[in-house]
Amino acid sequence: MVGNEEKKGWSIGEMAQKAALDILDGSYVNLGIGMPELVADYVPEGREVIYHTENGLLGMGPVPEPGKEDPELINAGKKCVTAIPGACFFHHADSFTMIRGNHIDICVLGALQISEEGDLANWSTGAPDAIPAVGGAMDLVAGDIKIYVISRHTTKTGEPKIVRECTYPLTGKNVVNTIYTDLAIIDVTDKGLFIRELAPGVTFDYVQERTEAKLNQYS
Amino acid sequence: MVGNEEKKGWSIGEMAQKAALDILDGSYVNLGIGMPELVADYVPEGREVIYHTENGLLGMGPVPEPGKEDPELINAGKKCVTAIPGACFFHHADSFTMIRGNHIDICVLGALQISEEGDLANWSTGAPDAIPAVGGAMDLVAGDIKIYVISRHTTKTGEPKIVRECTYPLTGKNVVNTIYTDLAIIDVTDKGLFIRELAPGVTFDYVQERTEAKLNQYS
Amino acid sequence: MINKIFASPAEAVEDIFDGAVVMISGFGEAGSPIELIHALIDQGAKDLTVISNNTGSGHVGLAALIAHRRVAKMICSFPRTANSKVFPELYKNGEIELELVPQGTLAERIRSGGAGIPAFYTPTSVGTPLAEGKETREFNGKTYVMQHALEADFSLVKCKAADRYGNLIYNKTARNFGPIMCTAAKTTIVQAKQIVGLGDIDPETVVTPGIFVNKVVEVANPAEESKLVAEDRRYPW
Amino acid sequence: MINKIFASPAEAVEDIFDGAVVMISGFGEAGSPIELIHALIDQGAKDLTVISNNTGSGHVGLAALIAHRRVAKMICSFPRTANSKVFPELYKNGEIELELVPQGTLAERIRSGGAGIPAFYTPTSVGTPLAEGKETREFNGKTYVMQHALEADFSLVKCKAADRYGNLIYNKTARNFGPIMCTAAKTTIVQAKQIVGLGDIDPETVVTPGIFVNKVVEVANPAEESKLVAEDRRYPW
Repeated sequence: MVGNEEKKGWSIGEMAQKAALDILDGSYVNLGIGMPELVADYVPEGREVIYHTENGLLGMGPVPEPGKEDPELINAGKKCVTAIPGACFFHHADSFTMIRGNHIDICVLGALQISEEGDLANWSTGAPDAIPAVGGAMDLVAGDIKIYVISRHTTKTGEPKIVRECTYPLTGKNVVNTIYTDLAIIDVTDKGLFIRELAPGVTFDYVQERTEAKLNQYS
Repeated sequence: MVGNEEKKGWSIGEMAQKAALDILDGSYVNLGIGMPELVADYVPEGREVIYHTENGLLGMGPVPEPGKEDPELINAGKKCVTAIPGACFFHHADSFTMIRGNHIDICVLGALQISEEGDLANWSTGAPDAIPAVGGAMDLVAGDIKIYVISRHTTKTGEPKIVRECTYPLTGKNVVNTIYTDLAIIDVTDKGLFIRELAPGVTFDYVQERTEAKLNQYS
Repeated sequence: MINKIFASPAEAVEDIFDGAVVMISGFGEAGSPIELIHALIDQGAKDLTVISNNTGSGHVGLAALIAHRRVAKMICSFPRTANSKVFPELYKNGEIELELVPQGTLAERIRSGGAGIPAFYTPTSVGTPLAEGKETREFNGKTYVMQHALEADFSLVKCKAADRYGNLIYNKTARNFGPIMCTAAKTTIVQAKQIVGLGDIDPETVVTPGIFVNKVVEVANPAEESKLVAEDRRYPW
Repeated sequence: MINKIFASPAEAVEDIFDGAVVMISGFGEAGSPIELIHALIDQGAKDLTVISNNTGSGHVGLAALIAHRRVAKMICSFPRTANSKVFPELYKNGEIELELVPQGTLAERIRSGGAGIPAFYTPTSVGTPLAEGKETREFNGKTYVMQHALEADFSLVKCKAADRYGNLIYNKTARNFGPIMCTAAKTTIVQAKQIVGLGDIDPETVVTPGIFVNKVVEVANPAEESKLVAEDRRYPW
């Protein structure tokens, strides 16, 4: 654990931009609620990406103009959205056919913890008085969809979120492909966690100090 | 077995009419290929019955006028049909949701053999050189849909079709509710086969002689 | 003659009995049949098991049904949302039971209930607390958990238009759980923004075939849950 | 840019490899993608396992593919229909394998393959020869048989209209197995009577969302199988 100090690394927008660069032209993408939603703003021009929202829309467009909101056209976070030309609506069983059947290419999620084996915990802190709520997270990670996690490298109190073993209840085992934090881009591989890119002014040791799991460098 | 003799009992049209009388207003009905298809012609006026064909149409109408056939609007027997106002089209998984999920009320089928416990054999004679072909018959009888069998009482060579145990491969066990033959209407009950109605000029003994299974009379 | 049209939500829900299992469509407020739920509150059935993705907002619709202590058990994927206050309080006090089901598993269990499939295997939740106590099995070297179908005595569903056969179309993402819930209940009760004539819905575009629907009632101007919540309305008013 | 449109059936099927599992839509001739099948005959892939409800008629389409000895195994529900001559002859000579599956089980196995469900239980075929050797299990006192998902390397599907995203609509009962086969293959290849612009298909009425489709080719005037059979045409001509 490392205490408060001068802010280093990427902004949230830059983190979203880094994740967006890994979304190739023609991808079908599901963005989780919160920070992952920002990724859509940074997909490079010229790439055509189709957004899926598990409540029954493929071809989700941006937020509507004020006054044009339709409470029956929403995303998984229950915010009003739009539909692009070429979009389609469908029911929940068909929507999760797209997810469980591995038709979606990429899902970007937030995280409470990620283990060095790619286990993800993002739905419950396991606190005894908390009301458990899982939504679609476990379905999204259950298939062979590429799972990108976008998250601050440590908690607000400076605890590492990238750990040897998750202590929070799991969303899925061995499911994360890549982690985009404010400090680094980290690939989850069979041989462990590998740093693919460091934020400007951030060293490998600086990231390792803030990471419980062992990090590796590509040689 | 009883040899050739003077023809007694109901015509095919009368058999279909008897079955049709047991189709109540508002029923959803699937009619098998062949003799069962005739039943639709005899549903009493004033009863609104919706016909399902498992290849994806609810609200099947009569045969089209000559010249108006559409090879993409067919029934399960691959004959051209029409669609009534209020009809709808759907794919095969949804169609068999209607069947397996017991949403259809009544299915009228032909038979090779029916046992006294209501077992049905109607898809294969088990001949070693025959090419087996089952279609949707096993699905139709698997649920709690009422199964009406319409069939001649005996084979062309006078063998009984209503038997103690089916010798042909089964379509389903304990599935038939009522049998409409040229000689009688027979209910399949927990306590055995009961004759509900005899064709004009036909006696109980006459039917029993042509039936391998034991028949009973309602008291 | 087939005529599934009922005159009012009250008449449509009158058969719902104490202890019934009731599916309620909707994802948040989109697709939630608020007038049918309010009629159910008026009707009085209690000890219900409710299957719905969420637990309602504020003190209207599903949240009001729960607030009136009519719901003994919720089966859902996400019981707490932004304006969800009633369920969390009862749950913390141990006054309502919760079965938490991943959203896609919830959808597939409902779809299976309607399709006559008693159980299936899914990769979802393997290795997590939600798979504890559940049977697992390997297929092709990967582990799956067995899940059972969900069926209901009644489904309450909202749609855009219906005809007297019960054919339905929906509006945008308000479709969500509606079509599968229609298939999985003994009695499916639908509120439609509009009742149309037979044949007015193109047979190619029917989303729910009428065979899955038992009762239809027109609610031309359904309340908007989020507006009622913003005004802190409480049902009954 | 996403553009799934291919110039010709030949280009659309060129990746199909020897030994591939290929689903082919259609119920009889309705929905059978005859131009794609003919392109596959020209292309030459062999040792195929074909999943389709029937085995074709006369000497065109699927029957021609079988006649050219490209199919090692058929998985279907009804291999003999009125004008089906090729398959029966090969089958009697032991020159083609057959896995016979009840029609509803065939549909559900395909749907499961597309939905990531490896296996499910069904009441269909219990107590019959088609359940022999299969695992059975009781749920609520009733016996069910376990069935495994079907997946394919390629699906060949016919539809009415498609856009460049691969969104599809179908024509009447030619829909049949098309939508579920689109979901169950690694590569789904579709022949559409018409290619339309993005947004020309109402998003409420799309039957197959584009995510399930990989390649689309326009065949504006597809051959009518029954006419070809009546004329005793043989492919290739």
